[in-house]
Amino acid sequence: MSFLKPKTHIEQGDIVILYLSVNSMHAIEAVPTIVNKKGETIQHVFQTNYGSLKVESIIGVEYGSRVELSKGWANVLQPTPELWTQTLPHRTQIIYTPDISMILHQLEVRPGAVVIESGTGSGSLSHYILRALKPTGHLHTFDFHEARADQARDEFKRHGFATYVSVYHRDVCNLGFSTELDGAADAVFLDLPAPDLAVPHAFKALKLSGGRFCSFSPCIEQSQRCIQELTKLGFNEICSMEVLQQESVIKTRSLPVIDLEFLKLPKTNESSTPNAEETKTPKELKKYLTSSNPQTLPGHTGFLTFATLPPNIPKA
Amino acid sequence: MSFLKPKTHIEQGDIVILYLSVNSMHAIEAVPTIVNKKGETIQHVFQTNYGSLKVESIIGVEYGSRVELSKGWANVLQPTPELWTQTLPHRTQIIYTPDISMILHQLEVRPGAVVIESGTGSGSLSHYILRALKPTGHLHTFDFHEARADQARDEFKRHGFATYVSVYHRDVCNLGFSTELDGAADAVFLDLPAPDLAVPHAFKALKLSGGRFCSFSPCIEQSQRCIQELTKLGFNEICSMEVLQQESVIKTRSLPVIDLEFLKLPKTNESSTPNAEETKTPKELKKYLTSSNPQTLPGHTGFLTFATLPPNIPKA
Amino acid sequence: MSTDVTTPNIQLGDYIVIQRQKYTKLQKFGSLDATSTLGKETLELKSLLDQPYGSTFKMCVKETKSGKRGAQRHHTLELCSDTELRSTREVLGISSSGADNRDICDNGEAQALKSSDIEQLREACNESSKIIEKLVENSKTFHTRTEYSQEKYLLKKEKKYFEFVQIRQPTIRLMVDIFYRQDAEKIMGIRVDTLSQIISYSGVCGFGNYLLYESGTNGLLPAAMMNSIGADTEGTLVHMHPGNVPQKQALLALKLPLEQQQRCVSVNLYSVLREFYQGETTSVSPAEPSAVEAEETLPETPTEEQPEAVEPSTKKPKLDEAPPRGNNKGPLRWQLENKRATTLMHEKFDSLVVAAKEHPSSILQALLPLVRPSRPIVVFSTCKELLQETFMELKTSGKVTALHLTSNWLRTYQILPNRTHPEVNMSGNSGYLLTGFTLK
Amino acid sequence: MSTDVTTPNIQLGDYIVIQRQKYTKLQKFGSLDATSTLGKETLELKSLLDQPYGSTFKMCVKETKSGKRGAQRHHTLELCSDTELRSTREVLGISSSGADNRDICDNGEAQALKSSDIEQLREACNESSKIIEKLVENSKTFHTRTEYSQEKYLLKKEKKYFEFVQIRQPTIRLMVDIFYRQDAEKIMGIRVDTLSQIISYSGVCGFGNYLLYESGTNGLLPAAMMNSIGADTEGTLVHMHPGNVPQKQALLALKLPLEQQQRCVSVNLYSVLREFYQGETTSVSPAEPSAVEAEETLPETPTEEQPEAVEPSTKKPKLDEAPPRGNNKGPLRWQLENKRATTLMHEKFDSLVVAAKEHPSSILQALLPLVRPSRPIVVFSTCKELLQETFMELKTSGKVTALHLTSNWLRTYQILPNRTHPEVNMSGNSGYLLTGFTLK
Repeated sequence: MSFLKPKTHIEQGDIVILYLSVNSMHAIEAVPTIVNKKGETIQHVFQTNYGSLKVESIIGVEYGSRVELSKGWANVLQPTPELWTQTLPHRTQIIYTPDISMILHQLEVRPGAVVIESGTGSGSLSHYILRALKPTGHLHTFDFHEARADQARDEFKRHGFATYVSVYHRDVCNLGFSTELDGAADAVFLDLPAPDLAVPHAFKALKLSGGRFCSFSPCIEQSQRCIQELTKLGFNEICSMEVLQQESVIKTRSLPVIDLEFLKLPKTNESSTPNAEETKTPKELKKYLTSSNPQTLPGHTGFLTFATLPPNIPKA
Repeated sequence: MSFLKPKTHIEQGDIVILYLSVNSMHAIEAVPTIVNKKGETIQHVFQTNYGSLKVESIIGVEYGSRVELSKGWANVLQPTPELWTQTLPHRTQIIYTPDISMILHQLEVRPGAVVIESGTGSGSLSHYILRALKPTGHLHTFDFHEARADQARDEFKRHGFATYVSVYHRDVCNLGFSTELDGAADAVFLDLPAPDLAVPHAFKALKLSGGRFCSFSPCIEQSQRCIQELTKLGFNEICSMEVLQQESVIKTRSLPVIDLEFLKLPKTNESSTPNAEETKTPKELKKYLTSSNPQTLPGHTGFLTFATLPPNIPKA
Repeated sequence: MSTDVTTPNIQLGDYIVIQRQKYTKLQKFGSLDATSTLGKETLELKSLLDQPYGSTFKMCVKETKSGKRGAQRHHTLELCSDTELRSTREVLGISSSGADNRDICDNGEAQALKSSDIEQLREACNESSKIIEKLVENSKTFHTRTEYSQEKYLLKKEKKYFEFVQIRQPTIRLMVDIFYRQDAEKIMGIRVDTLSQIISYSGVCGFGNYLLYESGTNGLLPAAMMNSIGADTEGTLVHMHPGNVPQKQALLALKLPLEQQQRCVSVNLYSVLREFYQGETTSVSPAEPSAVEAEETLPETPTEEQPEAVEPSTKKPKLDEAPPRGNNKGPLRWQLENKRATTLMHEKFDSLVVAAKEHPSSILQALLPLVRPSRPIVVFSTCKELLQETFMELKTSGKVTALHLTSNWLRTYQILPNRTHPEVNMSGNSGYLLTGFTLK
Repeated sequence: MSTDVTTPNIQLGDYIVIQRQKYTKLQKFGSLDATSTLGKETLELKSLLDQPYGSTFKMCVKETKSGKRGAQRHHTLELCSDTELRSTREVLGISSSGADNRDICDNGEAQALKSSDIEQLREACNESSKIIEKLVENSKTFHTRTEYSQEKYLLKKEKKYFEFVQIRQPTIRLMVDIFYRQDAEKIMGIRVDTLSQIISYSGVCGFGNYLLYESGTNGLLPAAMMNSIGADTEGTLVHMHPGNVPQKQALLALKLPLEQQQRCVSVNLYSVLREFYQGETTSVSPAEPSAVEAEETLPETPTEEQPEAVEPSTKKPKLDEAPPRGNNKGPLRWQLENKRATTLMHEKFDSLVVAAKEHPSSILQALLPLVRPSRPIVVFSTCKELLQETFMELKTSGKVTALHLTSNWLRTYQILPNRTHPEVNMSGNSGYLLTGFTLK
């Protein structure tokens, strides 16, 4: 239940982020025992690169504390959608914070919003949408893969979101979002291989007072077909973009500075001049606080296509 | 003739770059007189934002010198393809140094190379190709617009390139590069609205020992069709890319640093403490050498598609 | 077609977004006499009253004055039906286009109409489609241009002569676009992608108490955070600023319900920190920091906040109505706000956002102790060098973990059949974000 | 099909590029016993001799040893015809693909063949297409995957089992790809776009005298500049380096004609500057700077350059053949080179390129006076902060104009029917270029 609102101490059943380093963190469930493969109930011990953690020991601890591991230490953090996205079990390719932030902004998701999402996938985006629309809005999320829909439903419940979300197993391209949702949504988000097939359903599901639409596609052809369909149905403000986040690597570098002036002095003078010491070490190191890009950057995540359904477009 | 090789002094007839500032430079012809619209021969006076220049006065001056204008001064530089690209009369959209550099690199243009280019356009790329292949190679450049081809031919001649270039007025998509050039080229460059139509002609024109191909297209669909055609004809190492150069704006900025510690001291103490002076000016300026992006960056120039024609592909 | 009941109507006192094609503008509809200027066109806003948001109005020329840079036109607005809105291209029904532009010579004589003819035409027929039709008829080269080139020409002309405006309700999304386009400096260069990430990384939502310091974004940052906190929720924002008066334009434009407005506590940074460290200081006026901070223009009576002073004709409910007693009697508004803020400061916050023109380092030193452990912090600056220093300081202090310094690369695309490519220009500066989580 | 007469043949002593699918490697074909290792595969190169460049060879397993990390295979190479090269996809003729992957459960049991089966299969049939065919046959999920997913699977398998290599002649284009991919640090992180721009901005071509200082790029920078200077031209390069021995691998790999090789004068920075300032100093050995510069390993006889010491079996013409007298008798090679360089330094240069690991500032101070006015300079560094300082220094000095500090953004695209998108990963560091023109 540690996703619903800010809290100070770890309670039993919380998802907790065990933070070891920028590149190493884990989402663990704060329960004292687990059931192993043989069906036996055993003590919950979590293994990390810095040794093991008896999970029972962190229950009751204040979030943000340092906890000891058998060969080091870690910090326990309350999960946020950002941390969850970096630690969640991948059931599909997921969308990350920079794209998600733009999606929420463009879809104008805020408390009270009714949002439709398809597909649910690993629930990375769903967690952000739920944070943004709770406690007065509702998320309707669809996946065509039954196991994934079930897993997501279970996860949302354990994370404290049960009342704010409905999870559907449904092929929305062929079947739409169900007639109950006609004219119900403020925003529709699609992450589908053929988004154009679901655009007419999105059109139906949006409120008569209008709403916002987004499709996320890895390939440009998907965006092209999606936009054709959007245009046909009277959507406007159609806009496609890419967002790429660049991380800066900050470090203090010692860089060599060489002296070449001494070469202008005749060599024979070298040992007799007062500068002799200096001429023997013409290379010194100077410290710089530097910023650089990592060797590899994300070059592409997907194309985001946004559109507005204007108010009072007849849907018959 | 100032493009052929490095030279030290301005001679009559040279193209000279009059450099006023990063955003202001002009290519002028070092001739003492010009013919005006009425057909009269008059003194050649060039007007700039910093006043006028009697062009006769720069003949014989060393390149890199400062020359006086009536309301300021400028530097005279020997033209390079880079400077020319920034000052040339635009007859079409042109390609700039970052893309051109990649094109020359990928086409492996070096002295002795035989290169085919279509279209000639404003000759921006042509000047780079000519610098790279002279004095032992040859450029065959084609444009479907007769006036442009004539202008380019005249320009190349005046710039000293006459022996290294052949300019053709020809619709290469329909007519090809002429049979004389069959199997003659080391590299073919296309900047055409429908590059796919010219790919079979490029195939014919490349040497039997193989060669390199490049197409520059603003739109992705052009690249898609071009690649389909290249694949069909047996080209390999097909690779598409975008190159975007980012300029850094370097400046020393004075940035405010505020002191909030003084607020922890009781206010009544203020005038009696030795720190009184400091607490009255809790905001000081600190100097930083900073680098930032310009407000607007080039977001797109074109897609570059490269390919290799392997050796010994039968052309019949 | 019936108007949807949930669409609100345009009221006096509202901020409205006026849209003419892709151009958008934030405008206060302060009185029935209010006008708005779009380039050379002046619009009388009177007829907007009580019409639903989202409506489109036709600009009808009422008067033409010749100004220094061409004719200045005065328009009334007439509500129009959707069927009046057809694309100019459809109207003109252009079909025949040349295959390429090889035969076009640009000698400046392609248009047979003189500019005086066009000006006359414009007064005679108000419809852009008719004007453009005439221009096309009199163009010698239009029909030999490529389709692409024709489209470009039409778009250019349509932009110039387009006679419809749409009135929309301000949202964060619309406002950040307007502000960034008009003058990015006024919102400290916070680009849309960066704003969206400030909201994500700060975790601001319907639950929790949030702390923001910003040195001037026309109210955009507090508005965006209040928007995410939402109506009828438990969330609260303490909004610290360096001036005498908080910049609130974007916040006012959102027209939030009163209960939500009241959960945004705007206080002067210096004043509230002094009160926090030294207890109640009712005798100290907030004029003190004004000696320090010269960026805000000082109102005539510096002892009282006057957020509406800039546009005194507003009729919306005054925020000042909350204090129980009248002016200059009981505690002043800023004193009450300081008190509310210091109470929240003692309880500590669930997140900290700093968007400073100043070096963020000393601000973080002062505000970090007010944040609970395991809470996100987000620091924005246009100057990477400052964040690099701050990054190193925080890293060394051990008080914040999971530190990241990021910026963004945002590129929009033109997606049209056979003409798909990234837009030729892109914005170069997203600004920089430093993010992390506090530790115990 | 006749072999084109202009295609050169592979000779002993050549550097060759071995290509297996997208993987490329620079290899010295030093002797008939030479082998090359590609992952777990070792290739005997013997059969390449006298075959034309561009030929494709089939890897034929000669021996399999079981190593620590799986089987190590030893192959001979057999020249093969183009018709043997068909895409695996065509061979397998896969057509039926699922519409999406909704029914695939990833339980690790999709492949019926065990890894021991696959290893056996590999020894039995050498052809990747056959191995892959078997793998596909025994895959329970292959035919229910989407076409995209099938393609990905096939590419992955093809990469692993592909049995052909192509032998190509080294060019700057091929080498910068190899070096950057294998270890970008060895060429100071100079990416392909940056290299291409160094060549443009420096203006290096068949006419003129060029000056380069580089602190170690495996010979790539001097090779790229010599490549642009060309054979049978007038251009000359003075190549200054900080070590005892210039790094020349890429230059040797180009196999330039002798006359062209001789127009590259490689000298030690310290040694040549001392000689330039103080006249001939035949008694001073270049060992002096070696005390300063520890990056190069010192050969046994530090008084003579030994560019081939690293690979003593090479048979190409020795660069040292030029000096008229034998070793340790007349002037040493480095002394002759210093002399040629100082002569050119007195004449001054038409361009200056600096690619330094050190702060470029003091290097520019020493070398800028050697450049004529109105000539381009190009300074490369991986550290922007150093170039920022240098930018300000040069701007203040007034000796260089049109200063620009740039970097690049390079992104490759996957362009396939219905699957077009930029590649998911891109290289983050182009390095930085500072460019300008000298003034009188």
